[in-house]
Amino acid sequence: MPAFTPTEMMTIAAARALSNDDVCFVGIGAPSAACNVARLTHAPDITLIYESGTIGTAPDVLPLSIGDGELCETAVTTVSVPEMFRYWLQGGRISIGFLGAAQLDRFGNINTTVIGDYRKPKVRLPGGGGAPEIATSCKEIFITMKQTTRGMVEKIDFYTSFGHGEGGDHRQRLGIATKGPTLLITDLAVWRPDRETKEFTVVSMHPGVTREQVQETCGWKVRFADKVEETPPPTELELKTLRDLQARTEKAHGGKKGA
Amino acid sequence: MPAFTPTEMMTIAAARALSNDDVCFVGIGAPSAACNVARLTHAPDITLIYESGTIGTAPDVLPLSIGDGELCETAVTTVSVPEMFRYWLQGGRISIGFLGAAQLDRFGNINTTVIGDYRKPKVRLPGGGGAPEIATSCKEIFITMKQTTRGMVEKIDFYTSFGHGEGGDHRQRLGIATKGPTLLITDLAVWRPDRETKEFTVVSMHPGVTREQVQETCGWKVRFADKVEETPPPTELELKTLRDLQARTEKAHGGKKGA
Amino acid sequence: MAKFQSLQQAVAENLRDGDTVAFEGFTHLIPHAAAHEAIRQGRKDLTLIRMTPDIIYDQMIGMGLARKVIFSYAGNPGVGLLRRMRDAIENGWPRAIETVEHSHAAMANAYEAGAAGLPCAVFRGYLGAGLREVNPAIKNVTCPFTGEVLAAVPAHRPDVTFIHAQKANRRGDVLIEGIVGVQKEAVLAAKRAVVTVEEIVDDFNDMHPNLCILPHWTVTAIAHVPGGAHPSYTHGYYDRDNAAYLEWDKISADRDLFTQWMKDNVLAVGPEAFAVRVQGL
Amino acid sequence: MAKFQSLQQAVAENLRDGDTVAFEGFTHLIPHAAAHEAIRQGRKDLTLIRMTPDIIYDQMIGMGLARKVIFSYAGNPGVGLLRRMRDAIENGWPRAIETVEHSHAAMANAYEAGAAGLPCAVFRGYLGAGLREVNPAIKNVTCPFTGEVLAAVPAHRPDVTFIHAQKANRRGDVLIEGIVGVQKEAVLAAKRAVVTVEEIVDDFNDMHPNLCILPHWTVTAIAHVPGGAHPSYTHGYYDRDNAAYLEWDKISADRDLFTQWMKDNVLAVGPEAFAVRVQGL
Repeated sequence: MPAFTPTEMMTIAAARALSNDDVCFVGIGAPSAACNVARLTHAPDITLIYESGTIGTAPDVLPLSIGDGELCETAVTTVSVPEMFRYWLQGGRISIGFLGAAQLDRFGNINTTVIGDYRKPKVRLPGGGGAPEIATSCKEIFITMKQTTRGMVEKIDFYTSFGHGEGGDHRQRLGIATKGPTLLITDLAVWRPDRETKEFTVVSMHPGVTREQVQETCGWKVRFADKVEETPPPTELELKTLRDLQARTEKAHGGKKGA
Repeated sequence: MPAFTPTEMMTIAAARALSNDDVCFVGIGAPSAACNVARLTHAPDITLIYESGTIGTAPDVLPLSIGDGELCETAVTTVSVPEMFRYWLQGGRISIGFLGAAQLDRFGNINTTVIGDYRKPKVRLPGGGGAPEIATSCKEIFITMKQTTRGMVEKIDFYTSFGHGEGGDHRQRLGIATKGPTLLITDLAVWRPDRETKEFTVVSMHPGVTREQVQETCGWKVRFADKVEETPPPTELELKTLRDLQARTEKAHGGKKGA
Repeated sequence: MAKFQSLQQAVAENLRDGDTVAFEGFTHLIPHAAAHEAIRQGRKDLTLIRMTPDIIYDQMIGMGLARKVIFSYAGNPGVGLLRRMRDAIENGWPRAIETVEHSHAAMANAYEAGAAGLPCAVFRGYLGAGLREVNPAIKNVTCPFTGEVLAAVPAHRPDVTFIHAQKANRRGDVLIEGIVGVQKEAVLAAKRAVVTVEEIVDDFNDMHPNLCILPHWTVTAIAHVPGGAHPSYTHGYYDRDNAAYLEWDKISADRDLFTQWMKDNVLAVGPEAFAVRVQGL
Repeated sequence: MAKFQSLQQAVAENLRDGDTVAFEGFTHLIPHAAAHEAIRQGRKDLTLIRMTPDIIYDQMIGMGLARKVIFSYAGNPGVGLLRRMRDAIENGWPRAIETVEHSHAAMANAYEAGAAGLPCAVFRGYLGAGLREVNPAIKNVTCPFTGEVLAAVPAHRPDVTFIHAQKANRRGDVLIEGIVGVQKEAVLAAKRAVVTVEEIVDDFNDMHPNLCILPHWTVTAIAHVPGGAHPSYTHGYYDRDNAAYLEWDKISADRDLFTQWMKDNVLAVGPEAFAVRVQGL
């Protein structure tokens, strides 16, 4: 098996979770890489949507922002942002919303707003953007992030977007009809919510990863499934596709510079 | 002065009421003829909007329907019908809404819905279409129709669109901020609402028309202004413009026929 | 995912007795061929939604397919009244129909709300209008910031929407150009959507990025029916057959004449008849 | 009716101290030149509206123009945080600012409602979201048909909106192409609208009928500023200057470095500088 980094494994494991029929609302960063690797490998017909209004886009390089020109140039159509949020997201047309997180708790609630108190923040983060409604309008939510005790915490400082709240049937109690977070992919493991409690549970660990590593890099007491699988390592094709994509991206964005 | 028909006088008098800066929401029939005569004579830059979504249209012939192809081909832009009603009409961008009427009362209330009882109509008319909101969203409303006792009635059978209601400040009492009907042009006269009562009052009669003729063809007791002017007759240019437009229209619509 | 089918198959699989259905088109791109196929298949008890029910709904009502009509302007555009619809409303022939009447603004907003996944549309409308008293589906909501009382109507959510469009590509994406009307909203608001097109092309490459395109995964079925909008028109393909609209005024004026005309021009023919009808337009 | 003016005149006549103003652009077509002109003219106590306040709002806040910011995502796109905005929020430098935070959906709907002349936007949003507790401008309305509780936010009604677009024609109609964002809504929602354009052409004849065009009577002023979106991009004219976004992360990290950079690159130059900046992009 070829050598690979934990981040590569994370991106490729996330890509594998996507299928040809998915209509995917893509966040920037790791989600974008995973969605495009899926498109360039096993899911050529997957529909990728970025909140800038580009529907069915197929960029040759990873966008630096959700509104890069190439997203529009390769899209089936580009609509206004109000239409994107009204007809396409709120309209229930998105099967999977793919989010990253600054802070995450065991129930898939995400904070990208503030560290510390909202009124007197220790760190003011960018904020939610589209996440509050992505988290409730998409049929299901995938989350991907690198494990750190600062990122995966017992209690998040702010509910930027709602996952399973306090767990169990909290979503239904709030009248939310969609599934919410159904998958968490980190650089160490694949997690799925427990059917009852909705707490994220490790169902697969990446090759060579130990339970201790998973626990050391997570701020809450980790629950492991009765049977924890080993994530199949990246194939040559998956790895080459991801690395070529990143090389093209490097080249494209490193490139031109204004006078 | 050239010979002209009462209908020609009506259309031309209506055209004169429009200015270069107007943004006009155009109904089919007499309003459409008047608006295009204005555009082809003294108001070349007038913006004509048809509810089919065509903005700033300049048809060479009068459309048979509000959605004729030429309206789109000559428009500055063509938008969706929801956008037309949300951004352009409800958004308060229209200066003048130009309506015709099957039944009209002295306060500019219009019925194009039913003759007789709504549940058991003697005659089921086409209905309001855009009129209910045109009547309240446009800054002001012009009405044009031929005088008949069947058309201009003491009491209309149905309030398809609201004019001045029972008169006076009825619009303000309903929270309607726009002016409502400010002008009525018939084949015999020009009418304006009384400042206080808002009852339509004859301010000008077309050449050769008598007060008796105006009263005989109107279902309510006609009020005349203290000083009633004579409408200036059509000029050669106005008449030629209208007749050429109608000739072109005849030719175009009479023309092709499917197999 | 869009299926390419014959119009017969597409109607048979997607339109059921008792359905709430929209055949939309705003003067332009009216799906006449699809409506005629529905008539041939003899669907019953339909609730018909349309801003401007014109000839096609006059025909469907006259042939007894409709139980209820939700509309905002029932006229033969540029000509006059809809005589079959009037006969049903005034005399119950061939059957009585229920009508739910709105303004254009309400209908357009109701489609928009349906496309947006909302339960109702909120707009400034019906101020002083008589429809408020006769249509119980018109209610109010109050703005929580200004206290202004706004109109609310239920969102349109057709079981199936039929439209006619210029082009589909091989993947099933659909392009609508010119007067686009409410068709995009009517499709996105519906559970199922059937599109007849003038032409099927390989791809939509090199098209302007901001055109009105329905991605293939928003469309249920596509049928290739050249001329399928006749006597309405298709921008870029053929003009409106104004003479046919004028003729309809006479045909629809008499029950027997109407019945015979429908036999000869709808029941006895198929979708392929439309390509011939637009020759010379 | 659109007036053709220099950017100096357009800003001087249309932006006043204390105004509520939107400089919109969704990654694409961000009106940098107009924002720099506002900074040069030293406007004060502005309420800044924007879905994605990025470098331009970081610069305006850092230069002390802003009293309040209404936003939904405050980041340097693809790079990280907005350090000047953070410094104002966390340390009140150069002055404290008030923030009103929404989601993208709320902001987009608020512009749409403003364009539609409504007092508020109604949508399905903020379910379980923390912003509900910290933003009193988020309220509810109940659907009168289903009883569903929906979110409501006040419509955006800027005193003036600034956007950058590809083209204007001699009459003053404006064309926006590519990622059109919320610019049309931001213009139609505003009392006044100022547009900088790459190019002025004779007319828009032979353009597709369904493009995003603002008629001249919806625009207050047009200024010809080639490169006016730099370091953002203009579809069809020049690419995004990604290096400049990365550099900004360093420049904005230090108050003195920031102040010097603004002196050299904004205060000391004029709109004509932008044409040079996009050479080679």
